[in-house]
Amino acid sequence: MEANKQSALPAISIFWIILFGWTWLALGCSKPSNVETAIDEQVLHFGLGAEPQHLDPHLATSVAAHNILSALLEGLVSEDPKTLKPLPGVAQKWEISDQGRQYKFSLRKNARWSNGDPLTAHDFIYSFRRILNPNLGAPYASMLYALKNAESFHQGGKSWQEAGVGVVALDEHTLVLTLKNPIPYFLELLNHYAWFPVHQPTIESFGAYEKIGTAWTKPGHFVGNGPFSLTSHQINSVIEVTKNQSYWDAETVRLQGIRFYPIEAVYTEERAYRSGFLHLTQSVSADRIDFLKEKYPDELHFEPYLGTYFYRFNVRAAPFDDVRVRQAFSLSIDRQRLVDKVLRGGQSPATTFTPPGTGGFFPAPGFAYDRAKARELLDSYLREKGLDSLPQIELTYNTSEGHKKVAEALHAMWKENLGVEIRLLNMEWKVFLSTISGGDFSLARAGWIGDYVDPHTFLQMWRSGDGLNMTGWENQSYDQALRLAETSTGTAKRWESFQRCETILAEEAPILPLYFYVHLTLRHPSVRGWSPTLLDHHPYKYVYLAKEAHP
Amino acid sequence: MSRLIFSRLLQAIPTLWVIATLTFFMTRFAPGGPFDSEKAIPEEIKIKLEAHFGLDRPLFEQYILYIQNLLRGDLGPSFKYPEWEVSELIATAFPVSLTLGVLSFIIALLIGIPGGMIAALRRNTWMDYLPMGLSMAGICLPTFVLGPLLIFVFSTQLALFPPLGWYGASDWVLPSLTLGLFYAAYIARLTRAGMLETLQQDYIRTARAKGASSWRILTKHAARGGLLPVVTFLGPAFAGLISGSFVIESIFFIPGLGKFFVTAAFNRDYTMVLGTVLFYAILIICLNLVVDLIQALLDPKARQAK
Amino acid sequence: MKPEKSSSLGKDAWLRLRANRMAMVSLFILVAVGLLSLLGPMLSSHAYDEQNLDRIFENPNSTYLFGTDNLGRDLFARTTYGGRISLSVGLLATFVSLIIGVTYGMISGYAGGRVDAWMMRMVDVLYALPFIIFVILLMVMFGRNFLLLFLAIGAVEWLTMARITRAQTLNLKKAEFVEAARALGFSHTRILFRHLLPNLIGPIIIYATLTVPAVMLLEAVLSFLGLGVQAPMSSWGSLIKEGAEKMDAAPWLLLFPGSFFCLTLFSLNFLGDGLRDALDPKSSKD
Amino acid sequence: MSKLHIKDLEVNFHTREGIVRAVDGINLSINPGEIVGLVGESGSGKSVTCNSILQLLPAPPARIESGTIEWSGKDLLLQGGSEMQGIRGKEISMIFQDPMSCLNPYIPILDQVAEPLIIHRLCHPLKAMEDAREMLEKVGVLRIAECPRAYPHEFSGGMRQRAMIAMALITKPSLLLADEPTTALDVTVQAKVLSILKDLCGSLGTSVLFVSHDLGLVAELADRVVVMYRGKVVEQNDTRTLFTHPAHPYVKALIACRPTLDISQDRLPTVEDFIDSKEEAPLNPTTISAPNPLSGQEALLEARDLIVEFKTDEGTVRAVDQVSLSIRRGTTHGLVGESGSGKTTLGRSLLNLIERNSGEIWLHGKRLPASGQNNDSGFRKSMQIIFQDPYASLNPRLTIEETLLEPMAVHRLGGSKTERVDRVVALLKEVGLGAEHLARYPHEFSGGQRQRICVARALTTEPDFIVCDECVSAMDVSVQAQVLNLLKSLQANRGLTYLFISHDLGVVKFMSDEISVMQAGRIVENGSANHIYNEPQTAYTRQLIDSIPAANRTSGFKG
Repeated sequence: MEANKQSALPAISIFWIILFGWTWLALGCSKPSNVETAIDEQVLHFGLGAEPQHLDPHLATSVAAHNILSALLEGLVSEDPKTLKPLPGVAQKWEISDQGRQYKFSLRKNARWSNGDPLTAHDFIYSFRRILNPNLGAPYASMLYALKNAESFHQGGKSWQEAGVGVVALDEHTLVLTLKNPIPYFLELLNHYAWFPVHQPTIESFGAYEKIGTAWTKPGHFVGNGPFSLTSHQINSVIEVTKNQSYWDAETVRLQGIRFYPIEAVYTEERAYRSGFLHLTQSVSADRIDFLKEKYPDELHFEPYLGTYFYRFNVRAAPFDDVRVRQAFSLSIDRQRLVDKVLRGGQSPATTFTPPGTGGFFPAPGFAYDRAKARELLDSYLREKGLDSLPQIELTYNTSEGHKKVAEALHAMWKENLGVEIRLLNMEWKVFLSTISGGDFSLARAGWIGDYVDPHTFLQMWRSGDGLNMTGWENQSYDQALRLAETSTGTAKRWESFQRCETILAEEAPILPLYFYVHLTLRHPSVRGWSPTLLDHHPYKYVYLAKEAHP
Repeated sequence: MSRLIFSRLLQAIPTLWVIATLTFFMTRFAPGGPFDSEKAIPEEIKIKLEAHFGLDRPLFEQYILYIQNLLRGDLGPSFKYPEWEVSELIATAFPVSLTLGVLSFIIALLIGIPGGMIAALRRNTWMDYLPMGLSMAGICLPTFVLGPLLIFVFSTQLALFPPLGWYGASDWVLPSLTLGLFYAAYIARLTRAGMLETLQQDYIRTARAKGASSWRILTKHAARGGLLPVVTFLGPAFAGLISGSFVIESIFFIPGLGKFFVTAAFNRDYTMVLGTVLFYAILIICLNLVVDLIQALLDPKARQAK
Repeated sequence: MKPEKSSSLGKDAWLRLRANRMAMVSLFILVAVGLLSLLGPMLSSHAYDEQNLDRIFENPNSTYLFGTDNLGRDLFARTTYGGRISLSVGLLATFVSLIIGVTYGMISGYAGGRVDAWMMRMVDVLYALPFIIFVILLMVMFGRNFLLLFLAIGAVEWLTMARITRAQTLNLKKAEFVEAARALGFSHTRILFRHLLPNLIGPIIIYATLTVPAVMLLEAVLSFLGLGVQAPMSSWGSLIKEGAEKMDAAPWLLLFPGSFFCLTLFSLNFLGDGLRDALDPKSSKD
Repeated sequence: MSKLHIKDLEVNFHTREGIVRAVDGINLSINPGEIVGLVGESGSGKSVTCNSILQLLPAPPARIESGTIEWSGKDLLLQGGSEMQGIRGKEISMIFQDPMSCLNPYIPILDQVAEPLIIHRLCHPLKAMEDAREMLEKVGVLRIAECPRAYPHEFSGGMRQRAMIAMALITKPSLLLADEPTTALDVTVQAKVLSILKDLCGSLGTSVLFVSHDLGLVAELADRVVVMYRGKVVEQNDTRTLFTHPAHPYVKALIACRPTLDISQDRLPTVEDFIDSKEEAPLNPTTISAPNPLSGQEALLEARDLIVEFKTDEGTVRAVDQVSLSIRRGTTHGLVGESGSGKTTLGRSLLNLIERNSGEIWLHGKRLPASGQNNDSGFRKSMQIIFQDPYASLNPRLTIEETLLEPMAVHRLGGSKTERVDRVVALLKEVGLGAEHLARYPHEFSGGQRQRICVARALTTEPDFIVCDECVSAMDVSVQAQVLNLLKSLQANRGLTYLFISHDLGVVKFMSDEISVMQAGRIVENGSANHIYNEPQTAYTRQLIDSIPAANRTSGFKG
């Protein structure tokens, strides 16, 4: 074949010309990064982690939704940016009476919706009524059970008047909430989005009072009362909020806007941060800690986070129906080593279920590391049952790099310390959920993030038959101690009861606490007014951007 | 020609029906439901939710209802993002995937076809081995390796292109290159095989006997026959390209369709799964039709047969 | 040109294949990779799941030939063990797809007429389904057993095989030796399996060598989605996925499993090309 | 006008199995205006010679080792790519064998015919199209006037070959190389195409190198004939002399071993008769055959009102239309017709291999079941078929032993395995092969040997009736003679009954006692072999006979 060499050249050269042309074009258009322009614009670029499922505060369930809703709406109180202690929000001031059962809020007169409508006490009543409306099916309705008679209204059958829910408007600007029993952390509770108000006319015009999935939450429709208002929502791309000029405290707000990017892939988020696309990331992969620590020592932050990482035992089936086996598994874990060598993110080993210091509660350590005792317990179990070894145990966890890593580390620890080789079973999220709630597991990964800063948010889960218990573990004394804690008013008494709960948990070990969460994040030095908080709440109105200091 | 189009569209109806039915029941038999979540929703609320989406009715009734809505062109709201209609979500994401797909497609063609042609012309020389070796590398490298690799070189090291996002022309370069190179590799191999096959045909010898130059033989005589198998591949490939790629979208943070294909299945977002499946099926059917029309254009025999 | 010794077409093909240097190198590499995967986990002094939390992310060194990963596990042991998984997954799924595809395609092509039209229509319908959704749904249903899953993937992968087999069967059906077999009064089964099948082997083997890498790539993509093998087992796909994420900090995590993977895929493809040339009737003598 | 002179040309093929010498130092020249016939059997090197003139040999594997090809003062073998491009299609044109594959299916015929003018910039493209249209009309492709955008597949083989001729001659070349241009065509079409070629070249003064395996055909056309055998020129002379006084034994054999129409023979002479004996064999070693002693007996096979239809995209085609046929035991019934006449379909439907729409078939006085079912093997044993292509009709994956044993095993013939093997060996001996061939695979045999194996396979079930479907059409005349002789002797020894299907009237006449002529699915004429030839009743039969080159019709040369 005597083909000449020129034959294919035109095609190739055309291709390269286009490619180079494109390159130059792209270079010509290349802009300074987000972070570089942000200081002048005062726009925060925020790694959101995931696309929020709902932007309706009464239907939302996710951290991502919280991050956006706390910009768009404001409850009766607001949070101190450092301590998360309640500060005046829509309510200018409040009075507590009847031994902490009654709260009288005075709403500020200049509180307005983003469309200019005045915000009144009736708006709150409307909102509470909506979330408690059984026909809406709000997942967080039970948050409002703190209110008197809220539960019975939510169970259905009764009208609002009949039920007599403990919420009354004395006038346009005075709202009285009556509680079922005194709750010391009630004001903190009010910062949960379930308590946020919604704009009645908007809800009504979309027929959204008891309907899921209306368009009222879309930009152009959404009417809020927070420091920012929703200007754009491109699904899987960006949610943009800009400063709400009619917000009562607009003067304090220094940011002109926030752009939330729902970047799910953690490595993509990291690249986004490193290229100046984001100011802060939602998370950081544990495997990257050493690398990032070295490269960005001042930008990688380990912040305490009110949460516990643990495993559930299924106590309904052998071998975990026997407390000795549960204890053996628990005692053979070197939590310190897990934290130091595997997680490496400054987490602390969990020797209790409630993170120490939650609301000022410091439980005594219960879960320990003792190889010898673990062996002993297991041997005694095996002897009694006449077994040579345990049946195959499966550790179920949902698909995630982090969970896998911990599971693999524990797999090795049990093999080494206990001589038990378990099988790891990784499941896709929905399958995992239905498997766990169906009780079809022996050992399953779990985690719990506090909804408010009080031991109750942790310890209530282990009440017999609680929807979150799922271990099949039931203990009368535990339930008693918990009830006592719920009805007591004095701190000392409550702490005593909670300690009792913790002790029972450690003795019975229906669960296996591993470590307390740390919020790992990359944050640009130009982000100011941002403090680490236990719930990872960061009131945006205090945040601003400033040039990095040059020491 | 119009008869072909008409009969194909007629055939598409039962195809789509079978696909819709199959998918409907498959998703329903998968364990887990759209409203399972970690913060265990109270049972009564879950029932409310299910009633709201009609999931409390007998499965067959749900199916009939779904098909009825489908006939009206209503895909229903997404279960995962109930504030959005499935069709709305597809309509927002598709233009993105289309842009990415078309760009990748152009890259794939611009690299693949000349590469394959050169390799075929200079069979068993370095000009054959080099492009074919590269194309093998392109096939072997999963996009989730190639993508970060390109980012590492062109973004992290050389700072030429942004590492992610979908906001301007410069954002388009790396993802479409990542996706395009993978398909270019396939196209190059197909082109080479097709051209080799065609260059052995008797009519190529006839053309040479007429005194035609190599360039003329390649472009006028061999290209049509040699590219026919490529055209057949291009239909489904193009459908694959413009329906998005989860991997690419995840790495480059692109709001395309591919994400829905994967997350909808993960979330048990029944309506979304059905919506994406049907959308894809329609794409495939249309593109296969286009392929047939192009083939008819290229191949007079096929034109007559149809 | 009559050879002195009698030789079957298979032997002939083998001789031609031996003359193809690329294919032979590929075959050698495949055998080497296969052996290493089989024996590697035993050669290494560390088990694939043995952790040394004090020596994480170590560069390749004398203790750890390929370095260590995020839990201080030996990458050599994990790579070779992953080879076992990936290769067996590739072979198994390919095998399943071959069984289904070849049988389906042969019956469809041989039966012809309306049966053929309907069977192929079914294939068209399945083609129009987005593959990934179905793999995920299958995964979700069979998630607990990895091998079962790849049986399922094989059951999805067979479409192209069926088309190829059918086309070949249609061609062969008209061959005069098939007609001769019919004239001699042979049964359909005998014709299908003794006369048609052996003559279909060529294209089937070639396509199979292309299916194995396709399945292995799919395994890699599933690993990307987090649907790969159960930890602490490893597969090339999952190792590459983890390596790709850390390529700037620990390049060896990508380099070693990636090279094994690419080498295998390269070899399978070149072997496939070589087999195509070797089994191509056009390149036979006469 | 130039003269082509090939001197000491040597061409080798470098294959994996070794070097094969295809052309072994030949000398050949073509004078201006002369038509030279280049004749030889397959593998003789005639096509290689022809293709090497324009450097169209696939290289590798072909390599021209030595020699020169002189053309208007230049050595064509030394010309580079662009010089050759200037000569090809302009000074020297070429026509190839298969008009089906040699025209580009993707380009309209008219464009292809005009292309040489455009490539060589001989005139404006529009003018080129005009010239091409004229040329096509000149060669008889009249449809081009109605549909100028017609593609090759819309034309018949004959029309395509005419178009090829138009394409080759449109630039008025000095030399035309025609490589087996009519081999793939029916005789009647072949005759027309040849006459067009001859007339056109005559009027343009183009000299022609006409390559063919068919000596008779070349005699019709050529001024001078060159005969090649195993890469060498064995004889060249002017046509008349070569035919009347062939010098080389191979040439003598070639002339003798082709069955002709005017005489009847029992056995055909073969090349071996001439070359091995190294002595002057009689030119006509024939005996007028005695009337077949078995004739007049009862009919072995009878068909009544057979109708077979096929469904195609265009509608239903009736391939066999109301055919009735009766074949007497121990005789050969010839079936002759052009391609598409339905003769093959008829043969297969008689064997129940194709479903018939209506009609009845009786064998041994028993009616065959209606549909083409496979399992009613009762009649299968007694009816067999031998196909045209011995390459395709043996399963390449089975050894000869397996191929031959299988039918016996299926029909449970011959008791034990050893008994069967013995029978297989005996059969192989009967067809001229031996036990040493048992373990071999089909691809290790030559075409003639394979056809013998096919015959042996057909005999494994001890049939009475065998359909020979174009079973020698793909063979060189020398091999054809051997196979035909074998079939004849088997018939004599075993009392077989044949249905002998062929497009070649000469071969059919040699084999048959009775002949049916088929056209468009119908039998148009029926009668004894000599009768059909001597007194054809229909115009169609007469046309068939007249289309056969004169030299093939008779043993003597009358050209």
